[in-house]
Amino acid sequence: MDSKLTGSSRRLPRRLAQGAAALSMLAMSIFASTASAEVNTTGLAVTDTEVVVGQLHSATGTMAISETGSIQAERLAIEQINASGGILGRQIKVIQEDGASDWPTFAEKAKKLLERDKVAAVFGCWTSASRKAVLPIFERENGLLYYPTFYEGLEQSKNVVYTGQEATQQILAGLDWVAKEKGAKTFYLLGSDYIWPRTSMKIARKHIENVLGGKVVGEEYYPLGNTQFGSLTNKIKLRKPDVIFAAVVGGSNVAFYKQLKAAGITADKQTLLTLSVTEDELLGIGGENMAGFYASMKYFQSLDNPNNAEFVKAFKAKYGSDAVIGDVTQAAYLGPWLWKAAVEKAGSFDVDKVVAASAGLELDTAPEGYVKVHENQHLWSKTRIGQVQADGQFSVVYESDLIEPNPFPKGYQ
Amino acid sequence: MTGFQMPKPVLAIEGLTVSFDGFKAVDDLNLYLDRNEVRVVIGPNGAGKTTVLDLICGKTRATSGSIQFDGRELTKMKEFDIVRAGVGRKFQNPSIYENLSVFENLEMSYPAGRKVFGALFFKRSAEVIARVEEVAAEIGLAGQLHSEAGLLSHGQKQWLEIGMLLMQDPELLMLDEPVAGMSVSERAQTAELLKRISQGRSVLVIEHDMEFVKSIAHKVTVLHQGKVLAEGSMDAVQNNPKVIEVYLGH
Amino acid sequence: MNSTLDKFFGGKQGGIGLLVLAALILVVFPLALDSFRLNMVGKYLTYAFVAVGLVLCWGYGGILSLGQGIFFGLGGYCMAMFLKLEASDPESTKIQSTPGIPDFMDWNQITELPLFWQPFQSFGFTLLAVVAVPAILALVIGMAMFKRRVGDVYFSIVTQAIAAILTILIIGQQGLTGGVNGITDLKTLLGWDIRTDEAKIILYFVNAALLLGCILIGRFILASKLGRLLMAMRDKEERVRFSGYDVASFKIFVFCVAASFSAIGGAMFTLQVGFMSPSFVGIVPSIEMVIFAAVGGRMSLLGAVYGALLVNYGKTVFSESFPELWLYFMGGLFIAVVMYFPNGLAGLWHSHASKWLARLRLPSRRQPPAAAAQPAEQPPASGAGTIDAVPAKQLESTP
Amino acid sequence: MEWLSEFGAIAAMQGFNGLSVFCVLLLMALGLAIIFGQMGVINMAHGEFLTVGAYTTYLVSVLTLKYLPELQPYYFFVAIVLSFVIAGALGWLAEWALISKLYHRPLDTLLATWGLSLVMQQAFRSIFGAREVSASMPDWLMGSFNPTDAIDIPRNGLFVMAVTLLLTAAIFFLLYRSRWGLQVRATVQNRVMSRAVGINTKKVDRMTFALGCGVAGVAGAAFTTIGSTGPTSGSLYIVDTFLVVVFGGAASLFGTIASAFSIAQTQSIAEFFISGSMAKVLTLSAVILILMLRPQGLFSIKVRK
Repeated sequence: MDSKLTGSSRRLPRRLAQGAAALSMLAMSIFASTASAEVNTTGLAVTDTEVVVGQLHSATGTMAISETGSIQAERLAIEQINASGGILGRQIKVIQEDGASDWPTFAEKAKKLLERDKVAAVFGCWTSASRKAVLPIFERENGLLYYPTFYEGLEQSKNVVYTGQEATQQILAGLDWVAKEKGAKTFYLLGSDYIWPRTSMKIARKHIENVLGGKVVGEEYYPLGNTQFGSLTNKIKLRKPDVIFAAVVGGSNVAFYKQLKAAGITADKQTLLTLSVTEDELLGIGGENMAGFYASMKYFQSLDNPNNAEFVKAFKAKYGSDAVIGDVTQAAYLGPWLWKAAVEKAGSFDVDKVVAASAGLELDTAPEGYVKVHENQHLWSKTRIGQVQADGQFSVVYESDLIEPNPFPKGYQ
Repeated sequence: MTGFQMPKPVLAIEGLTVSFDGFKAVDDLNLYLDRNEVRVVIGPNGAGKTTVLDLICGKTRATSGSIQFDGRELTKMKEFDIVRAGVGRKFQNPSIYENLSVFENLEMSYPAGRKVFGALFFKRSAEVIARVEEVAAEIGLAGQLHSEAGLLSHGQKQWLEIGMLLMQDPELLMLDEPVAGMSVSERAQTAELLKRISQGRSVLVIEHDMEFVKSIAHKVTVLHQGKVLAEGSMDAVQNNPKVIEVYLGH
Repeated sequence: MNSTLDKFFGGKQGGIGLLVLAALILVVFPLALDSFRLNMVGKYLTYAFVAVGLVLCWGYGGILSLGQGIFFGLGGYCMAMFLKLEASDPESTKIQSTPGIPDFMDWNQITELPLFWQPFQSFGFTLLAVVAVPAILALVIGMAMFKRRVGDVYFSIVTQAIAAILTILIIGQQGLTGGVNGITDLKTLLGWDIRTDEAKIILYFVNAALLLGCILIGRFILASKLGRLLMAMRDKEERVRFSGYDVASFKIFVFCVAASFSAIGGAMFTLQVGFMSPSFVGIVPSIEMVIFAAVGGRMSLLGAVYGALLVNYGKTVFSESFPELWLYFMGGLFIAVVMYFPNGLAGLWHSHASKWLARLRLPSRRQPPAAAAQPAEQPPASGAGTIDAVPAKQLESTP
Repeated sequence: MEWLSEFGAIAAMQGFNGLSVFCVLLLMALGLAIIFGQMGVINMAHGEFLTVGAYTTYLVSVLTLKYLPELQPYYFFVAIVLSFVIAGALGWLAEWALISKLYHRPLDTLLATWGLSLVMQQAFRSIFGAREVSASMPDWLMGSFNPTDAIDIPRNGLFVMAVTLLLTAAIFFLLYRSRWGLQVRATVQNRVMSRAVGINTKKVDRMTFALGCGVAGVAGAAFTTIGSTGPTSGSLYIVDTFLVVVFGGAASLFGTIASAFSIAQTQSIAEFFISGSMAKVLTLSAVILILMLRPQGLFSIKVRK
């Protein structure tokens, strides 16, 4: 009851303010903003004061755990954009749809957003499977999707802007680092059994064998949700790899790290580099269970730069001081900002024009630092190595140069 | 093997044994049944009577021994093959399809359309109808042909199940306590029925009711602890001291 | 009573019910819904195939398969393999290291189309495989299980385990199957673009017609002696066996029929939705499909269709408006149906609505009671096997 | 020589691993063996009762850390007892409201309890959030025990093993040595007769079901030492658990133990030589194949009817 009261009392002035803003925007738009007919020639849901976008994530089901951060970050970015005057003088209105962790539902909702709601852009998807399910629809309806997750690559659609890293960006820098810093020669590759870990490990193996001159002493995959890693810890002990290179996801993660620790495989004896543990996952695993291990990501919450400080502050202000921000959450936050920049550069909401304007776009206000959109619609970004701290944060121990995205890496396929 | 020529028995059980976790429910049993014979098996509870029927019709598999029926070894055959070979069995509790009509119950046992596609394209021909009506008259249910079987009295249900067996025209008919729960007059009617239908086939009956046994049995076999204790006419068996001791005595 | 036509239509009552359903899905829906919603209904109707199959094998045969998703998935995968090969012509896949094979194979360093994919270049073979592959698997499972008299409950659990195995296999062999993403990005069927609105509408009608066809086949089976045997077996299996029937073969048959129906549904799903993924093969979707049949009425073929439509419609509505309530609703539905309405909507119709209608003696039987909060499609079924239905308010009237 | 001793160490640890997988399977299956084996009820919500135990443990750990941090090393014992009580109480409620109305309709209990599992999952999500949580472990449960330099025996594995042993012993005692156990077994064998000799079979059913759920709760508590807890954690276990019970022969507790052991060893050994996914496929397929050969499970009692 209390919270409801304060909630609405807080909302009231904001509503007023928004209303006033909208009014003044309307007045302004007569002079300042360009008429809709000019910035929107393809029948999108754009009026003189408003532009509609879609948000398509799993709010329910097994993926809700992972996607909540992305939903929050996108919301935050859109609110900030609206507060600063919107895009081309228009406020962004969001239609949120729930993919419910179910790929056909994603396809159905994507269709709804594009066909019925005529949204100008969609921020959404998390798993590769959901992206693959909606991709044909985006291509057919000529929609625009901002996809936040680091993923396996091997894809390049003109209707998608990939704000997370593709596999080579994340993997190669990480492997180079362990090879150089830790003198690693032997690697044990390990992942959950689906496309992202398998593709990532394939790339890793080629790099280890052909570039680093190292050796892969084990490579294997466990079913999603597996919680028994006893045999694995023994195999690791038998083969004694210099590095365990892991891409275990979901609930398996917790069991995996707890059992590693219980089997005496800890950071003081063993180097482990993971691709799949962000601050979000650490919350479940518990920092003390994997303290000292390393993760290769483009973003950590502890990144020390003014953009990030501001972002973390805003995020915590909105979602509570306990909120943590992982790599994907930050990438999701970039989506609306990149879209805004592209629209403004194009001077139009039309997807083709926005896409054309995207290539070469630079953003130096990103929490991760400077990013630039490549012609292949992936981002140039830096890769960082973070070491897990007992408090659930990472300390950044290494930062690469800006890496070119290369979703179809020659020699790694 | 007896030395001289007797009419070959329809059913020849030899050395039949079945054990459940070491307990021998039927122990080295020998039993021969002739054509046109009505044989009643009696014995105290747990003597193995029902188990013998189970063994013959294939519901339970023998541990050792043989069951020859018309020269065919039943112990290795599937249940439905045993039925098709001409063995019909009535269960202790009336086992009929309560939701179907009497007609449908009987029709279900008509020996045609027994395979999947046969059943799928089974037609209710005049022949089928005639046969159903014939059997219904035999078991005294001609008037109830189209009523739901579940509504019949207990005795009528017993008869219906016997009728279902008759539809198959079996050479060997096995009845497990056919008059249990029947009134006196129903028992008499059942005895008459059994006498009529035993023409041209062999009948093996399990029964406790001595009056009824007397009225139908050609020969009686007494089982005790899975073994044959005595065998012979009703009178001979009733006067057998061993039988009196274990069964009739108390 | 004795004409073959009656066997298909289930007598006068059954005929009316079928006509009403046909009118609903062939006329009312296409007229009242835009192509987006119609496509959604088409998707729901593909689940109805599974539900209709479950009525046969669970409602009448007493065999509760918790792995119908296996067959739905296999049918869908067979169709998807054909479509994927068509979409992977050398021209549109020239960016790959091996053009002309599906993209996911290329990503997994497969350089040649695997042997078991090759027959799927033929449309004729694919159509055959859609039904035959699942039916043969059902035959094998059925032979192994029923011939050895694995009990009801064991059977349910084993089908579940098989669903789990198949899911792990599909996900694990991603070079051959597309893995967890499934087979996506399907475009044309024999050169005909299946993604256009006209195509969707045509596919909807094909789907609806096939569904009605399956219902007719189901009716024919139930009206035959085999149908009576199924019910007899469910109640008195021993009696049937000792009447000279090979009980197992009937169970196997009906299980195979249910599997084939599910597979047709799966193939139509692939065509209408444009992809197939292992998320349909697993345990959860398989059990959800059981609830469609249970809600509609496990003894009613028509009820199963309404059940599939209603539950899925409910899912869409709930997950849009109150996502967190959806599971409560679904769970409550399971419990309520089992405990209070074991015959589902069909049973409700039979015990309430039809009496109410009869009392009103409406000359037109079109107007059903607008009962309570939910739209009231009450397809009825009499206990013994006449199947009939009188719906129905329009399922979806609002956007 | 050194190679040999190392090989021995690995073999020992692998053996231990097999044992600990066995304990996990057995813990999951014990409650179900009671409910399914003794009562014939297919409880698809079994995994959720397990999760109740896990969340209880998590709550106790959070509360202890907040209010009585000095007792943190010992909270686990309280948590186990509470898990048993809470899961058992919920089971008691479920039996009263749901299961008791559905005896003799085993396939329907399957559907109804599946519904119950959905409701419980959503309840977990509403109460604890969608994120997976993890109870903080006392130090004595962390790390490993080293009989020699080369051998690491995980302490949490040892702990789970101890819980399994105690629980199994307790259940054996209850079922085969106590008066209540006699009543349960009597009710299973002949309900009518039991009622006739004055056993309150309704009460026996309810207590049996509650006990099964309580045991699941303890299993859930023990599992927090090896994995995490989320709203859908329980559903991961359900198929494996049922297979263990069915494979063992439903009515036999010995069968359950033997089946858990053989499945665990197969899985553990296969995992050592092939990939985890394929090991799982192999194990499940083997179980199904053997079930086809022995439809009543490994240890079925031949009875005459």
